[in-house]
Amino acid sequence: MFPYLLTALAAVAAAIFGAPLRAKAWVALAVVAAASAWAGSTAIGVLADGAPRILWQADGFLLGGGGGSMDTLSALFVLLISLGSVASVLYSHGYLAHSLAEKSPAHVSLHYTALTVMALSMLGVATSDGGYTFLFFWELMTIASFLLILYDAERRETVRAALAYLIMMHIGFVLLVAGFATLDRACGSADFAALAGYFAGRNPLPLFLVFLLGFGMKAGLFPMHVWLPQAHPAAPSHVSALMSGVMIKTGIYGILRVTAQLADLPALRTAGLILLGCGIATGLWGILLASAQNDIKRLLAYSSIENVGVILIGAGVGTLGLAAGNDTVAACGLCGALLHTFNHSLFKSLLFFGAGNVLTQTRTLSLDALGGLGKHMPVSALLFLAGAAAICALPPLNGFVSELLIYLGLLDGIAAGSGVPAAAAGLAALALIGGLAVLTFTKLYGTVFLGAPRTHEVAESTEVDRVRIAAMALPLAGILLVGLFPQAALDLVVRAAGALAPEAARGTASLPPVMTAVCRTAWLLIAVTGLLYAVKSRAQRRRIRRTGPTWGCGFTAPNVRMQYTGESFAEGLQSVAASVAPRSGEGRAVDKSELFPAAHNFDAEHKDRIDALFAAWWVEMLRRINRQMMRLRTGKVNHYVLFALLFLVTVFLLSVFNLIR
Amino acid sequence: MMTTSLLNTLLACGVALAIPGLINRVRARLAGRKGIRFAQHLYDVRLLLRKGAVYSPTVSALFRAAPAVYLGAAFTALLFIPVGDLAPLLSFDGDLICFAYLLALGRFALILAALDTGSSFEGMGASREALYGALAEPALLFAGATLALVCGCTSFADLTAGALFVSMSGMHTAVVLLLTAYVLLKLVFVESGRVPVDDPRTHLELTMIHEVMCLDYCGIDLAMIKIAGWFKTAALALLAADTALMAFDCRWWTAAPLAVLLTGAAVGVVESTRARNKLVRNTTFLLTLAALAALVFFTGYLLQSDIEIR
Amino acid sequence: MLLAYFILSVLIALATFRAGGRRTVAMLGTAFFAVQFALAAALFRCGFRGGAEALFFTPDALGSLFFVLLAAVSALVFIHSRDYLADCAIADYRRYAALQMLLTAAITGAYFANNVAVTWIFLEATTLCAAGLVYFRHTEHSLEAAWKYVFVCSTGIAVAYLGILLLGTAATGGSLGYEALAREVTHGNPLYLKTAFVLILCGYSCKLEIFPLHTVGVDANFAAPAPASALISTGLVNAGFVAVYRIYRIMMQTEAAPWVRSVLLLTGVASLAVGAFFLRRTNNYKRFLSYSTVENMGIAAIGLGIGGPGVWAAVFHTACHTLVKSSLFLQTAVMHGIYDDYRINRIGDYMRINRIGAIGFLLGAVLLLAFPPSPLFVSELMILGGVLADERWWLAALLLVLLCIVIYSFVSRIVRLCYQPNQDAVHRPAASHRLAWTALVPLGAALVLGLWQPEALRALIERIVTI
Amino acid sequence: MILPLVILYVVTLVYLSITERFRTYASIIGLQGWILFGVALLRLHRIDLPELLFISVETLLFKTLLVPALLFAVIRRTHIHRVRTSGSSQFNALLLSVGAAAAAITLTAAMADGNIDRVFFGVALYAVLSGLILIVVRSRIFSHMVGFLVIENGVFLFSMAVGTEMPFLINVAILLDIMISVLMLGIFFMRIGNKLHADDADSLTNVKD
Repeated sequence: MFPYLLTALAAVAAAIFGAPLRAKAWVALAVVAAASAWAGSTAIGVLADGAPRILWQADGFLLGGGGGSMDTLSALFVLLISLGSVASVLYSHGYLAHSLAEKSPAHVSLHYTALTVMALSMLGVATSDGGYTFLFFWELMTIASFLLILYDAERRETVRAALAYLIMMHIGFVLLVAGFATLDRACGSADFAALAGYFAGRNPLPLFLVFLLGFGMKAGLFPMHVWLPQAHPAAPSHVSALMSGVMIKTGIYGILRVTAQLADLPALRTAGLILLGCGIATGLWGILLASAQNDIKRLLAYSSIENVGVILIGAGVGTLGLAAGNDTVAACGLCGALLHTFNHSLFKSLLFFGAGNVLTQTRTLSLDALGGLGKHMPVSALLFLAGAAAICALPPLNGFVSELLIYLGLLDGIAAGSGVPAAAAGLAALALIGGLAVLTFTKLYGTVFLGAPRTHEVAESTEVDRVRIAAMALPLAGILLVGLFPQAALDLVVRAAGALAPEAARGTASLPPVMTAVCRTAWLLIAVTGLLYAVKSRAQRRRIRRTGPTWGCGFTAPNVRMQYTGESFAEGLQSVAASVAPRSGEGRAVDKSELFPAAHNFDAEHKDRIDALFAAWWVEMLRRINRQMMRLRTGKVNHYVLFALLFLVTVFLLSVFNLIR
Repeated sequence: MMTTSLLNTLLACGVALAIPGLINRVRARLAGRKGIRFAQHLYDVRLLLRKGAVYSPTVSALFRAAPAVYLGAAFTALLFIPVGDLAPLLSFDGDLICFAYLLALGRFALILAALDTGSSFEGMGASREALYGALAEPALLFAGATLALVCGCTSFADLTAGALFVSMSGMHTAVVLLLTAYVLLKLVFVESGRVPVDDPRTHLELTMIHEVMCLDYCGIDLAMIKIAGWFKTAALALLAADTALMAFDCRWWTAAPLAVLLTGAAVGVVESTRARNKLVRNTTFLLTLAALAALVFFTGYLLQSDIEIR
Repeated sequence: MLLAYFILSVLIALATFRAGGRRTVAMLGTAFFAVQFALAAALFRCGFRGGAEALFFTPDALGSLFFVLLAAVSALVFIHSRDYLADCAIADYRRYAALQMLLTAAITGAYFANNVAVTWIFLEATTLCAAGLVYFRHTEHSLEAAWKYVFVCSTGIAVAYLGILLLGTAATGGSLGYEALAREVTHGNPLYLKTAFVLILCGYSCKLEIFPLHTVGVDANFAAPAPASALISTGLVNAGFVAVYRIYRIMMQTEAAPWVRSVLLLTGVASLAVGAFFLRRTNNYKRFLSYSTVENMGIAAIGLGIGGPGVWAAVFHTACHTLVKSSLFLQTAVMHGIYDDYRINRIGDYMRINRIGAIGFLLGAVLLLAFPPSPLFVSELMILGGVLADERWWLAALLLVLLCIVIYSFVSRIVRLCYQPNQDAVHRPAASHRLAWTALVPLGAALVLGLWQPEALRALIERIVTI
Repeated sequence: MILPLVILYVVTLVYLSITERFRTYASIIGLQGWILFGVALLRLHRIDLPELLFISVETLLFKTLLVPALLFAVIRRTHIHRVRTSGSSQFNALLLSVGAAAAAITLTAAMADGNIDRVFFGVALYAVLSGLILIVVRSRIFSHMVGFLVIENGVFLFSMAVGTEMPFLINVAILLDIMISVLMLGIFFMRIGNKLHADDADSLTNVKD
């Protein structure tokens, strides 16, 4: 398998490096599309008949296994990865077109090679059985995504964000190595399948936690999410889409895989509670900070964190259902989590593409500098609106279907009287998250696309090219399909959930009618709304229609700068949630006592408290140690020899005191 | 089956149309006035429906589509609500969630429409609406969860289907259900923009919430928004009435009048006797409501565990 | 066979001192490397199983593996040097070439020596040859570096000699051959062995470029011409590794084994720490790469320290490190041709100025930091896995922090090199890609090894590792 | 007869740690050379004559004559006669030396093995340590050189303790070692003196980060 991989990588790199500047995207697209088509068709085959396929068999000399196979769970993720990668690469063509001239061709080639490698390695992650191969692809994915973030490496922030990302991923990687090494030591194999044996014989919690932390680092679990809001604004938009929409899902994949191996009921219960707790914390933290952000991509990044939280709530509910022996709850939770994973990859890709459109056409991502783009970029605006509505879980789009499943799991748990307090906590959190998501995304969409343009540049922006629209239409199709035909989507995730827990597959009997009803409701809603709109339009056609300025409530000289900004839109919430996202910024706001305020300049920013936790003390400590170490660099021969003497003395003393044996 | 559902829908619509009239009447009586005629709001709407439209050059197509979405969502939401023991037109496990998110869809559309005008006043209203809507969501779902807990089912239709709570009768359950009804009634105030959260009669835009969001609407659009508001109110009112009656005997001929009377009287009385909250206190009000809903839920949970032990 | 090799090599090298022109040097060089490759081919033909023992030399698996790498790297360095030193006087150039050949031969001697004392002698010889290369430029810096190198290496190696003598006394038979020692030392006095080991490790650390005497290696790499640095920090470092490894293998059969492993762990972690912290602060690409050598050898020492699979990993790590590091040093040579400077804060925008070089440097950095598809990924994974499987959590945490610092410093520097807008407004000459292949070949080889380790190689290392 | 010589050797080591004049250093290195010559004659009388001759001639030639002569030449040439006081005071140097002696004694005492003359090992270790200490605490290149020579002599002393058993390679190695020391003195004498015009190690600190 690895020799083939070697050949493939070499061929891809050669093709991309050899292609003319504008054609590199097409070469990458061809490769990714071919791989995705193959993987996707295999995945569909697996999902259709439910039988796992063995994809490759590598001789495992390190950390147990090296095999790769695809069961229904892998197949679902492969499907998701394929879709997301193809859309991203397709989108990148138009997105990067304007910046190609500024970059070195080698850099562009590197970018596309990394993009291809990223797509392939994610497929590898989703199909590896565990052990060495898994870690290999995992780390390959990390380094590829790191290179992808570095597209605008001239900017210092980009480099800083990319480095933070890399370091955090490395910590996560070491945790995974710890997990697999322990597993290998105990069971002689580091496959995921071997975990079942490990969990059966020992206290499963420590290893479970190690894996949870390791995978959680990638998934953006609270409080390890800090890399997301840094990396996404720094990365080009198609990369953000790929990372946020697809890559963090590999973390979810890992968590689900590990959780699925738990069999012991008390352990399952604890794991479920842990997942639920993590999900609640992650989701609430994510949405509270998302609502505070004033940069489109930072906001979307926090929203990804929130959605990871939602997914984990689902997984937690499902696990609790398994622990309680309630198959329906288990099915709802797990299917909901899986479907939400799939859905999130669709709408988050779409939204990041939309953010990319905004960036290339207006050169800014700051909410409070934009506005009124809906008229200049109508198609992008419409697509973005669909994504925003979907991510708010509004019917009749796909987000609603998956959240409904998770809610159903929670409500069924409550109705059945099992694990009520946990389910209630999940329910409350999910409800609050849902409500705040509406706030966040109305803020985002309203400030960016609606109203009047706040700056001159924005007013002159134009619609993007067709290829990019096509790339955005790809996830949109998914959004609509899942939203309007939820039965088919449910069918898909039920099979995938079957690989996680056979019990869950049994508990899905009550779901198809629900999905049919949801489908009916969705169409009814569309029909009613469409009818109302048609009737209204028809009626209005015969009436007088005039155009007049927006009603200024008596104020006669309004200007575009007076529009409600994103910051002011979310101010009400921030006054409640100031402890989570304290406001910092330059300048001073108008004080209440100033009756006739002079000119004020105020730039608000909301910091993540966890950022400080990660940045502050230990970085400072390392810096201090480093500074102390630097005293050793004197260049004096005395000190060179001093090291040797010190070494001898240390070893001598350690031995004398029996500290080393 | 179909006929009962249609009846149900008609009744619900009737409730929706009746409530504003009753509110007006109650308010007038409490103020010692005779009051406008009962169906005045319907005449007002008819007037609006006949009018033309003025649109700001700032707005986009979204602004024009929003009222239809708002009304469509509210209407679809109403279709889930059973009136007493009648079966609603739409029903499935977890339709409570669908109901909540349909309301959210309407809110989403209206907020965006408000932001589309580029007016800072409307933005202000939209901001408040978004925040209060978000904070009201946990309360609504806690109320739903309480119902699910007490009745052991997750759809509105099953809740009121009577046969389900043979084992559930008793004082404890009645208390929990009544408290839930109280929570739902309070939610009516929030969702329909009534005192103490919002004052529909105020003339100062700075203190408005719901009304300021539709400042730029007129004619058919405004009519649709108003009707949608009625539907929302009616849906929640019916839910409250059903819940209250569930403790006793839930029939359509009791539920529909109760919904009208309860809401009409409560809103009317409160609007006549209380002043609007200071805006900053609204947040507290909503959080308290959510806490109350949670409290009711956990009371129900404890009582239920108690029952099971016995 | 080996004797013939040494005689031929040294003769050719001596002849190079007297070569008349560049063409003659090139011919002599061709002859020299023909001899090298002939030996490599001969070793390969007998499957690295070790042919006849010749006096003090045995071509065993360990020596053969590193010899093949050395021959390849040295040949690439030779080719690269010809262009790199194109504009220096013939007298200087031929001295350089001759010293490089002598160094290669001396390192080979250290690889194949089957006697502790012979290894020691050849290591001492490498000091002299390397010092000559370091002093090549005749500047104050190079003089200083050469002086420090000779002085500290000699001191270190004298200390190591005391250890060797002690090892000799611990063994009863009176022979200093490795095999004899391994036989006799098994029941030797552990205290003798421990003292001997720590003295030898301390002394050889100047060659192996690990703590405590890593400093001079760094200085030497800094002052030597970049291609020579490529040889010093790979072939010569490997010589140190081979020397320590042979002692290590003897020690593993004695009572002192756990203690020896602990000392190696200590050394490894200290080296890693030194490498990591100095990487963070240094402002010169060559010193930077040298500290990375310190760090990587620290990892290898940790591998030896944890034992078990770690030993395999250590050998593999060292071998693959040779490929990657030599490539990177050769690339700094190219870089020097463009910028005429090694200072990190002065040079940038490499991606635009020299595309192939920048991609090569990035790729090299990725490989050196043990990200897949790097062979070092395999070895570091094994070592990390070994540490973690042994449940040495503190060690693992320490490794994690240090490796993170390494990654951070390394990547931030490389990114600066490739992308930071150029500091000086000087228009840079277009880079010549003629020699790019010398740097890319070892990189490619490393890439191949990372994705696919041939069964034969695995078996070979397995044979090296099994006692 | 050997024991007094060894004791004298130890005394020279102690004296080295406290002295500050370069001339004394050179004299002591010379004296150590003579002591080693004596030890070689006494210790190695059992081995066959040519090798004995080789070793004694080597010792006589290099250790007693050439090296001290070179040291004196360096002193004459550079006109630097004292260590810099900036290093460490005499007392501290003595303290360190005593510490090294204690460590050497501890280690030697712990080696319960009659395989070789333990005294030789202890003294050699002490010599190596004092050489290292000398290098560490004194900052002038001359003192570094002397430190290296002290280490060298210590190793030589120990090699004679085991030399009866494995002569040939030891001889080669010792020869190489001595050559190195001479070579280094040569570099020191010819190059560094010329280029840097001072033997101050502080001026040799340009090569650093």
